Amino acid sequence: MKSLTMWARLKSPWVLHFNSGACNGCDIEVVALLTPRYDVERFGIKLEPSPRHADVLLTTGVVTRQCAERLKRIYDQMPEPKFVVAIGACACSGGVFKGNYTVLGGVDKVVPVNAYIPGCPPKPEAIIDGVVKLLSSLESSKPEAKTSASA
Amino acid sequence: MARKLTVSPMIKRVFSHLFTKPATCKYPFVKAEVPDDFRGKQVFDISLCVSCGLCSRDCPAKAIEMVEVDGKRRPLFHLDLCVFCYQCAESCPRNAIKSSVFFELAVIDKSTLVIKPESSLQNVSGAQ
Amino acid sequence: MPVPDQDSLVSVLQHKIGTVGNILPGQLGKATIQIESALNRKVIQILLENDDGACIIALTGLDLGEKIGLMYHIRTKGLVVTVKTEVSKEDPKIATITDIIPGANFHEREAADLLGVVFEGHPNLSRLVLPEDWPKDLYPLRKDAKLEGVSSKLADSQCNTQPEVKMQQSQTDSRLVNIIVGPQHPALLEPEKFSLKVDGETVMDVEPRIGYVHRGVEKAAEQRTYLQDVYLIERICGICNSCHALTFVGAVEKILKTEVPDRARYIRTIILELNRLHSHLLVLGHAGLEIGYETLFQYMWRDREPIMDLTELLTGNRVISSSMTIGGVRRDLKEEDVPKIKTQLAILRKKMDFYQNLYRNERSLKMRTQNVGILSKDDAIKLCVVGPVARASGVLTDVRKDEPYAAYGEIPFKIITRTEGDTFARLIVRLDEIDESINIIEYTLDNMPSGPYRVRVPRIVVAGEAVNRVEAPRGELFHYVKSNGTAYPERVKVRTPTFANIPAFLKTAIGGSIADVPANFVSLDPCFSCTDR
Amino acid sequence: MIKRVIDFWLFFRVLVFPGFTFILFFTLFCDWVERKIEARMQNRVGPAVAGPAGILQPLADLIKLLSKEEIVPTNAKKRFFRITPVLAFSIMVFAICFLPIDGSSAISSSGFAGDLIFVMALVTIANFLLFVSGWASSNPYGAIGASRVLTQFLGYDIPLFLLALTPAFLAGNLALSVIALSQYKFIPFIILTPWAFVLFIITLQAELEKDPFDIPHAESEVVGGLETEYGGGRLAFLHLTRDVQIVLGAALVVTFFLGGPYGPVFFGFPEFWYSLWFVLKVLGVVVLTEYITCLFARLRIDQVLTANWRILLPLSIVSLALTIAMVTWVYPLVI
Repeated sequence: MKSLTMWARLKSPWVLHFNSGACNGCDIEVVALLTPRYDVERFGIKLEPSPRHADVLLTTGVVTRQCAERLKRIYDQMPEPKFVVAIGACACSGGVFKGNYTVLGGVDKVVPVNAYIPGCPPKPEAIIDGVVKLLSSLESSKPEAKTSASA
Repeated sequence: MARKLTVSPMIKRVFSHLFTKPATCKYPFVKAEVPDDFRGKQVFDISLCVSCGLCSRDCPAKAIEMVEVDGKRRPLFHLDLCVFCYQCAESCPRNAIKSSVFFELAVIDKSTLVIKPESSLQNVSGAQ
Repeated sequence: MPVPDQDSLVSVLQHKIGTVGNILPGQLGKATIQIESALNRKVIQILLENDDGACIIALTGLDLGEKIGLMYHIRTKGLVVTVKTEVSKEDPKIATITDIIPGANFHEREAADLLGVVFEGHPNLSRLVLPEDWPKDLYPLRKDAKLEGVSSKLADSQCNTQPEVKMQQSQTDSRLVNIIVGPQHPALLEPEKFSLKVDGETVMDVEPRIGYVHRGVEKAAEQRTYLQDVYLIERICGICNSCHALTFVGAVEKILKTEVPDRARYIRTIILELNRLHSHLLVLGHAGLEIGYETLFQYMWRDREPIMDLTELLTGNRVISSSMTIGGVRRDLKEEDVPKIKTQLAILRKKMDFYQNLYRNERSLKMRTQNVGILSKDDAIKLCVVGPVARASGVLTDVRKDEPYAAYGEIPFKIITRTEGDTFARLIVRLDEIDESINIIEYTLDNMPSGPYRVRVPRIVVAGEAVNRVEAPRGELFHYVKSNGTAYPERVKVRTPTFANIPAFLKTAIGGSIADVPANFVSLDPCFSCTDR
Repeated sequence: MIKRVIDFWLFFRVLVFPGFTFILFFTLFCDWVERKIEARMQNRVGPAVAGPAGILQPLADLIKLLSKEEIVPTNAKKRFFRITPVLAFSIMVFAICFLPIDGSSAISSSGFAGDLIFVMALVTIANFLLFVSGWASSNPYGAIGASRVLTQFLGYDIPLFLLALTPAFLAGNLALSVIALSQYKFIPFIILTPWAFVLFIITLQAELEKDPFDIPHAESEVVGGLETEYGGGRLAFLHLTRDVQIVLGAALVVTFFLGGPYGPVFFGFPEFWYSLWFVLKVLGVVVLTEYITCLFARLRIDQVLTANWRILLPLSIVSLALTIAMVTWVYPLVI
């Protein structure tokens, strides 16, 4: 039974995208994933409108002071087996904007992050590679260890 | 109002797509073809470096830090900060930093994104 | 539009304003008028009488030690005229000009937000760009602002588990329902908040709250060298990044008076037009997504991928091209790439016939976009809107024709305008501009000069100031750069096209039905990372 | 004391073959076909990883949703919030059991005279329960989405009923099985009244909330519609309700206009061939509705309502009148 739910979780990771202060270079690459050339629906990935439906939170952009609290709230609203993927140099660590007065730095300052995808912006294939690596890391590690990710 | 009955071209196009091959590249199973001067992960050659520090001074994201490696100051690359603009490769007087097309840099834990100078020698070969 | 020669405009200004302030022709655009702060309304009134098409481009504020300088950059007959005044730092008060030019509303609110200038008579001087919990009297763009301790405090306002929507009765009128389109919204790529007061189906009032993507780029630009600033300024907006880079680089080149080689100017034109192609295809597809036309979104973005591949081929990255640098371009155009570009553009041109046919014949698409959010021509001029939004309402404004930069002076192309001014017109203007851009690129490729593509430039920039304008896909992009003889710029002011276009959305949304808001909103092609900087 | 032998054959029919299990897996299969066709029409590949050619993708979605954490918002109406999705799903499946799937309906002796109206009523109740689930989640977007479901559904219910009367009138009986059977003996009603078929497909498009009448699921206006607050198992049931409604709509079209499950029988016992014909016909209708979905943009809510009251309702009355006229005067002469 445990392997069946794991198979189901790996085969249909529903995705929610939140831009907490990006230059929308990474956002158009995330949306480009849905288009015919990359088509992530092959892996069962669907872009979901509400945090309640999503398993994986794709965050792009440096966390600005105004967005930090929204990001935390959206992360809290997602049901339990949830993961966060930080896309782009801004989400990983603040990138070029690190040190500005409204910038808190990378996404891991607000929510625990499971996978980092560097690049400015990372190619859509690099984002797919990141999600595949995240999913395969869940498969290898035991189910209960997965959400206590490194803060 | 007698409007000319305009037939939307979509009717024919959508139906014809049922029989055309989908425009999807099967990425993880097929290697993505990338132009040869794509700005991927940079490759640092420690033998050419004269530790002048120009790269870390010019880096817009301050992603290069000069660290002591057996007596000499070498650049340490923070790939999570780096925006892959290759300004370091341009301002390096000895061309010690070269470009590569390696773009699959996704990692699970963040510490692997810090490329130390001496380890960068091995990953020159293991980069792809 | 015939470009008046310098003397006629300056002579008119000399004649009308000569007594009041001194005029320095040729500085900061066509002419600079230095006046007392009390006379700003009068001078702008005179400028308006001289040319009723005049509108404000930007309001630059800078910290001059014990005084705060304010510069109104006005566009008359396609050219830039700067009105310079100064206000004391202790009580920075100046009269507002929003009643003369309604388009200046946002500009004044931003100057008040970042520099602490008080505009008397301004209808609503509330926070525009800075977060709500920002300390009251701390103005980031002032030189003496202490900013270190502030950024670490994480504001923890009330945190309830409801998704970001509150539906409560507005205080003023019980019938009005207040719907907030929250920062996290599946249809919008970026966070911004609009609270709409709705009476039944019609929208009574729209209150925008932007600033979620405010990363303080203008302050950061003062702490980096010019070389690093090119990469920072370029990342203000991912979609029109080469335009930002070229505007900044062009301004610095004006200060340094460097002569950019022809080949570099032609390569810059190609990269800009590729950027316009991919931006227009992006918004036309995104419009499909907003009005529920999933198939159109998928087809448009599929046909956009070859353009991204071309950008990647030329510059090394699909989106952030990083190809502009002070003094030219970073990479040369290789000979074997030219045929690849030509074949891809030929394919795209053939595909555009299908989309032209679709946009003009698809009944449900026309039902959703025609007569939605109509912006009349004089509203467009009064609100100082730019780019396709202005051209769709019949306003003839295009920086490529008014003040040619890069290689646009030598390339024959026509400006596309329409008169309806509704969502349908704005989308069709962009659709036709795609064909125009393909022609430009092909013309540029055909007579591409040979020679160097880059010129050495000193690291220390001589003291001076310059303004520069570029026609970004969304409209006229304006940069003001002031240098003080060191390797760090004194002040960099960026005014992006969406910043000027948002008032148009506020005006057209009020009175329309709430079901029209998404279509009207996407036809604006809003880019909030541009607006917030 | 009623002595009733437990009829295992009835259990098998209700629970396994034409009953619950078959309907559930057929719904998942139809959902897969729909996603694949929609992807192929948009020049994409569609689900391809879960099982061969992604056929287990809906099953994977279902199991994953069932295994997720259940969140009940604080100020939601707890009782309604928990039970309405499951109730809506079960009513919808109960409605399908009345349709003749393999020659006779799932509950074998259930075909009574007015079961056409009974099935329509069940669908109305199920949709009303969807409204209640949206209202119970006490989320502003949920309330807006729920009220849109109601306005659209009640608007399109009347033309649907009128158009459903056409085949009943042709067969002269309100029983579904009789309607299907009479078409088998005679000719499918689509040939007799093609206009009713076209109108029924358009009304069905509005029933199933597919483009161009896709208001309740409009992401740009109403974030998640009535599903915004639901997550995990309840969301799975809401999605299943929508998919079963698509299968039910297609099955209604098949029963009314395409001759129900009946078709040429080649060898072996007829039930197998009847259910095969039923599956093929339903898939045909599902593909047709999916094709229409990909063709149009979403209309505004006021355009949808005017389309319903000003165009569709009068047209359905005219089509009924035309049918009556044709049947009483023209057809007797021809046939």
